[in-house]
Amino acid sequence: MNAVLQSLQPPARHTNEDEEDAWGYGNLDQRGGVRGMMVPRVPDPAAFLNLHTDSISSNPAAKIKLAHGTTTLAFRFKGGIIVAVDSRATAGSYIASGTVKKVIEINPYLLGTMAGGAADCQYWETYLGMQCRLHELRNKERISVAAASKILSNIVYQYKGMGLSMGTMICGWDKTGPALFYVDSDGSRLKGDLFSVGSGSTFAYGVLDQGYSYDLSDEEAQELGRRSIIAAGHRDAFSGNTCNLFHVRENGWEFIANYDVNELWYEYEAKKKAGASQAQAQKDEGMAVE
Amino acid sequence: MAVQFDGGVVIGADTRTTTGAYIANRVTDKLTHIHDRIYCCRSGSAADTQAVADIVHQHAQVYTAIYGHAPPVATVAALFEKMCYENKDQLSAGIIVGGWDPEVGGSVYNIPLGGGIFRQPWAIGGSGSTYVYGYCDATYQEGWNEEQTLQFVKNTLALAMSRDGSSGGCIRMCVITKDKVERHFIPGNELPRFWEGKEVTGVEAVGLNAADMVIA
Amino acid sequence: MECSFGLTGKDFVLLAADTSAGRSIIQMKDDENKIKALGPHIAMAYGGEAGDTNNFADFVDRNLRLYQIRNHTPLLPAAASAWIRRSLAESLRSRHPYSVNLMLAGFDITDSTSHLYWIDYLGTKAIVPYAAHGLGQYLALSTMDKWWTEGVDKREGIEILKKCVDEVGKRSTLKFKFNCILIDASGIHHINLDSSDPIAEMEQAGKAAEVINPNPPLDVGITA
Amino acid sequence: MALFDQRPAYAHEPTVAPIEHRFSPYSDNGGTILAIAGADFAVIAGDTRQSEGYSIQTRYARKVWQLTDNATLATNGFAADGKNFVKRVKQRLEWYEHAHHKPMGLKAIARMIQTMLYGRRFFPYYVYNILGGIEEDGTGAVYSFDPVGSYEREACRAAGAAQSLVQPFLDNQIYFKNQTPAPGAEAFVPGRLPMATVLGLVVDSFTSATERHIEVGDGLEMYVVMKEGRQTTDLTDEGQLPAGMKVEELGSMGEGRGEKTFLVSMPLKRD
Amino acid sequence: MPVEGPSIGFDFSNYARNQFLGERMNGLPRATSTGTTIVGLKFGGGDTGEEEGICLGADTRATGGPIVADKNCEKIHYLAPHMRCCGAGTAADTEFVTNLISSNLELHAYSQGRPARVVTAMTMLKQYLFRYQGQVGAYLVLGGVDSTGAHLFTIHAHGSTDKLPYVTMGSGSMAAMAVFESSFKQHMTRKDAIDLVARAIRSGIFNDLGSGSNVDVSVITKNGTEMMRNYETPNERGIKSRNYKFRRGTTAWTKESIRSLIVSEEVKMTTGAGKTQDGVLDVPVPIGKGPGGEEGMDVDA
Amino acid sequence: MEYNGGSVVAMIGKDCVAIASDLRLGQQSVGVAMNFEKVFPVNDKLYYGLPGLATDVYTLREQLRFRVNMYRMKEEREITPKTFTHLLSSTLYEKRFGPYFLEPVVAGLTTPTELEPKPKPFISTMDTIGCITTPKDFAVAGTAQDKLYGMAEGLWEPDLEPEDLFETISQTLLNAVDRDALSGWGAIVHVITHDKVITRQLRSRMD
Repeated sequence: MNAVLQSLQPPARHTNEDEEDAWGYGNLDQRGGVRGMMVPRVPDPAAFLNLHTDSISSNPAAKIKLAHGTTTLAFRFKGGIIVAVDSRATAGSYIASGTVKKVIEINPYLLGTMAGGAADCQYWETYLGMQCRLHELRNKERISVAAASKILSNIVYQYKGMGLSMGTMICGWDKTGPALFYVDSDGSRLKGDLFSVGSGSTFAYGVLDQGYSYDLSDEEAQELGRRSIIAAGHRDAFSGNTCNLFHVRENGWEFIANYDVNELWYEYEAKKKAGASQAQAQKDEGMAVE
Repeated sequence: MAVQFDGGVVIGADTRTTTGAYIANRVTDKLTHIHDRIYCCRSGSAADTQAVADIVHQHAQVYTAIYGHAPPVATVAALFEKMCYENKDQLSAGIIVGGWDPEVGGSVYNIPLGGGIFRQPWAIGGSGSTYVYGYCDATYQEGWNEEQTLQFVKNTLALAMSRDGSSGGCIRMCVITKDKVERHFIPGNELPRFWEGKEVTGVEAVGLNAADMVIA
Repeated sequence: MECSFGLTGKDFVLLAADTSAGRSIIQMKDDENKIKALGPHIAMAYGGEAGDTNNFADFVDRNLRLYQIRNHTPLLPAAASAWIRRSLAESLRSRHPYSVNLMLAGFDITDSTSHLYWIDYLGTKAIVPYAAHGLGQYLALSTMDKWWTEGVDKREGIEILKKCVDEVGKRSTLKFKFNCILIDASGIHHINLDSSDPIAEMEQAGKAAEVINPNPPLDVGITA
Repeated sequence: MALFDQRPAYAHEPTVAPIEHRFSPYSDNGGTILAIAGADFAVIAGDTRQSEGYSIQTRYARKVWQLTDNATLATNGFAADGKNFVKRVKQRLEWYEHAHHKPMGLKAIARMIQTMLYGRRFFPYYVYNILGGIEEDGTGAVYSFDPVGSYEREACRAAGAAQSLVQPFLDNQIYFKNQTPAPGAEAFVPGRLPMATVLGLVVDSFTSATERHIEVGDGLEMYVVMKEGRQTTDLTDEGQLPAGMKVEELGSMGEGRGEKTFLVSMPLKRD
Repeated sequence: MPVEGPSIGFDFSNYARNQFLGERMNGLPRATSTGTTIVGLKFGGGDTGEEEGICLGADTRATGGPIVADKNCEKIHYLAPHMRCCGAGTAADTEFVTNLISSNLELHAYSQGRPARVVTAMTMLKQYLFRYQGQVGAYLVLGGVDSTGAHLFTIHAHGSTDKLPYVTMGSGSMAAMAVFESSFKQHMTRKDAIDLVARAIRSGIFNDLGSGSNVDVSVITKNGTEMMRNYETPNERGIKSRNYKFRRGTTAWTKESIRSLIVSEEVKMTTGAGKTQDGVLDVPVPIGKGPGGEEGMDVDA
Repeated sequence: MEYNGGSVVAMIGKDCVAIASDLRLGQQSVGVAMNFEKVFPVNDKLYYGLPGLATDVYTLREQLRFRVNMYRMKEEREITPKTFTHLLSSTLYEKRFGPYFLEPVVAGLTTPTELEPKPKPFISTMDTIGCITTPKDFAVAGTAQDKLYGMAEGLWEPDLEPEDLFETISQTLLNAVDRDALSGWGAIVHVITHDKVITRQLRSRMD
């Protein structure tokens, strides 16, 4: 009897699961906001996520392995901003990809870099691009880098403790000139001149710090960014493959090139060797004159 | 389980050995020979109980060689207890010793997990035993003969096997008296059956008649 | 967190180690020497578990001295490295293993080559032209990768070392001071990294900059 | 009598963490998938074994699904999540076609899969997806996804249990990694291999994986998506396919531009 | 406790260290295990006139996790001329345990002046395994024929044993037992026994992922032991569809050193010891920067 | 195993064998040295590789050197590949309950005897506690093990001449370690034939 009665009831409202992709494009609702994402019905969703994925800690036993490991860097100098990244993604010790695009082109004036969870960065920075466009439509002017980075920071801060993992640099040129912000999933947002993020960042700093000055020429700055990524790609097991180099100028960003980390490494080694033998020859010559 | 009666003991056990859910052996002989008129029933870790039984078996033979006669059941039981108690942290063994000796006649000793020794007119052990304590308490009576004791053991084991997943298979029993050691084997399809509900059996009542239930 | 560096050049080896000593969050001392001379041309920089470090260093020191007494010749760097590695690997299997990371630097006067060995508490040994332990490994290995070349001379070597020290100072929340030595054919010398020209200063100081040989050759020659 | 239960911890027994009974909605069903993009075609392949632990649940479980005329999706990981996910993707594609009166393009499907996967960021589908097909410009394309939606376009990709066995082989044979061309010869250019070569490589990848990975085997299904205008005979003619293949042309899914999808299947070892 | 600990044997010196390393790294390395199907049955005897004997069978796959470590390993181990033992569990343990017991059985045979009995082997194995409390991960099927007839045992790693007319063990034991339970008959002929064993192993090979490749069978009767290695090979790899030979010169290399070896020597009789002889060439053996690295080769040059 | 990284592969060819290793020594993610060889000679025609924990590489190598020299002195002949494999296996099993973190690979040619004048190629590998496997095609071990299995299973074919074997083993190793974060940083290959040992350092990825 109950079964009969039930069948006469109007259909129940969509449950959470059914709703998840019942709306329009993406996961945006009709007001354009971000709709709630599906969360498992467990007392502690973050612990659940941590148990099954390696998104927060590197939990080697986790079944679901997400892409990890990175070296990204960006610095401000008189000619704008240099953005350089590697292209390796690892799951455990397995190199899942050597062709990851870790610079996300938010719009022609804004770049975001990718470290931490690849999906988190890709998804939210794409979303940020939509927000920036909406800002332009509403205000008839481009969004400032500060405001854009703040939007991103606010979004991920809402999810703090849920297991997002993101370390990104938002780089762009606005009315104030070149601007560079570091935003991460803890909710940090730092304005600065020089950042490096990811597992190989310490190695990148080792070259970057010793060669950095605000007054570098464009060529010098690009070379510094490139050399730092090569250094990190060389030493850090979880960085490498190729280096993508971008230069942000007043009229927007420019993609300089994609370099094979390995080829460049051999090139630098050859140069070093040539330089050393030349120096040696000079020294020997000097001595001979004495 | 083991039950003493006038003139001897009846020991019995199911025949199932499991590793997890898998039945490693469905016709195990858990009634282990220790000496001519002394047997034990093993429960717990198969490896541990086999090893302990082997060692006690050796001691019993040495005893016979030295003293020129078979060891009393009490002595063998004490040996078991010593082994189980002194190595309680490393062993998982519950043992029931049953046998006949000229001094006492039939006797049953229970050595539970971790040691201790208890002489009892009847003893049950192993994972299935908890299901049938009530049955034993309600049914057992002193003064049974061999036939009645045998029936009691058979019924008890069948009841335990039907309730406990870790017990099952067939029933092995052994009657030990002054004159004989007589083995009985009940295949799985000839076990005594009790109430199972007509939904299961398709008939109102099966197998067991009331007379079997009341032994006396 | 500790930090040490080692670097070889054409005719010398450099070792530098930080000088902090502390317990939990407190720095108890900022001038602790963590480099030990083990012979006329051999020295090691060490770090790790408090207590284990000095103990192990003494253990090595005494044994190398014993070798020298017995054999009238100091252990050469390659042999010393093998012995030290083995001691660590064996201790690792004992109840109380030494938890010491070290870098062994030496100048082999028999064939005029400089040697640097990177050894960790497990007994892992790497034969390397330059190396670092602790923070330096993460921050300054790339610095050395970039500026070090085959056959650098003493001045260039020190310049690279200064870059490394600078980098650690820049990126670490801790403040480090460094102790530095240079080993060449003439022995072990102190280096003042704060000086504008440490090599000139060293040469000027002459004997004064020399690290006193802990195991001087004993006069046990044949008495006439 | 229970054997081996509640054994006392022995002195030398390695310390085992206590087993915690937590909500675990995931299981790993083994298997491997791979996809390779050609100049004007794409091959999406998967084995058909579904297993859990040491047992085979079925010797025939599909891992590759035709979505539209120009898109085919391979899923791997937890089979239940995979099935459910494919169902939802197909549903969204149908809605799209109703709304826009044309099938969704490959690029758009890829982005949609990202948003759908990311919608479950905090309760992920345990599914590795590879999407293959023909792009709107007529080129063959492969998109690979991680379980929470990060994706990129590639020329080839393997995923699943034997991913680490197959992927380096593809790097070597598809991207010509670590191969120096003969002196004077042209440099290797990836993405120009003929279809017969690609299918041969797919077959050898799977037979190799079957040899060395216990969760791979039973059967191989290769979906070949070809650009409109390419002849059926390109695939079915003598010498185009390794021996022992069964070819079946799949019907059109809707109002496409005339891309064709073929199912090429063969048995794999069953041990 | 009368069971004594080992006085000689294993060296535990790395144990504490490895526990520590295991915590710091991603767990301890996995030993090769034989996720295996091994079976045995007793045939003949009774009134059939067929000779009584034991038939053992095993698959040939060894695994390390989900990877096949060996496609054709041998799991039927030799114990004595009239005894064989199939091993499942940790591969190294089954190998070394059976080797050790095999030696002890031979010594036992010498000291007793007669071939050792199967129960003796069983007792040796169970006592050894019990001593290590399951830490030595050998799960065995022991079969043999001695003066008292044909015997078949299973021995678990913890030291428990069972004596049965037909047995299976390993990860494929369920699949194989299903075959035995449905088709085993007492007093089978030798041929039927081999067929049934092979069928049981095949059932393990095809239905259990831990088992695979080929079928090994061994038959023991009092007239001798026959080992049928790769009795069936139902899983041969087919021919690859492409050829993967590379053009010579495909791989770029930076340094090369060639060490020539002395292939043949000519011995010349000389008259005076130590005298330089004409026609004898001193060919220097290359040493130094060879493969041995800076510490030189292990060869006494 | 994953602490220092590193991989070894060996292959059988026509009357020859090859053994190759990467050269990386790492401390987890950080590369420390790019000259860390893991393949060592026992004698002219017998080599073995020890991928795994670097401290154990040294320790076991020292121990084996001692044992092989003892064998040589006692027996007054060179150890054969098979005997060496068993020596290695029992050395590992001695530490059954505290194993060395190594998975050795052995490759060699048997010294020709009068009974068997043709040198026969031999390879073997074992797990950390000495379970021997003697394949007829190839043997792999180390952090890139599964990648090497995939490569070798795809590329290897029987009866390769020394130069072809060099290409096959090199391509196997290079492409496998390129997908492994913890192996790489240079590679070295030894091809052992009856009259020479060719050793080549490969130009491999350095990231």
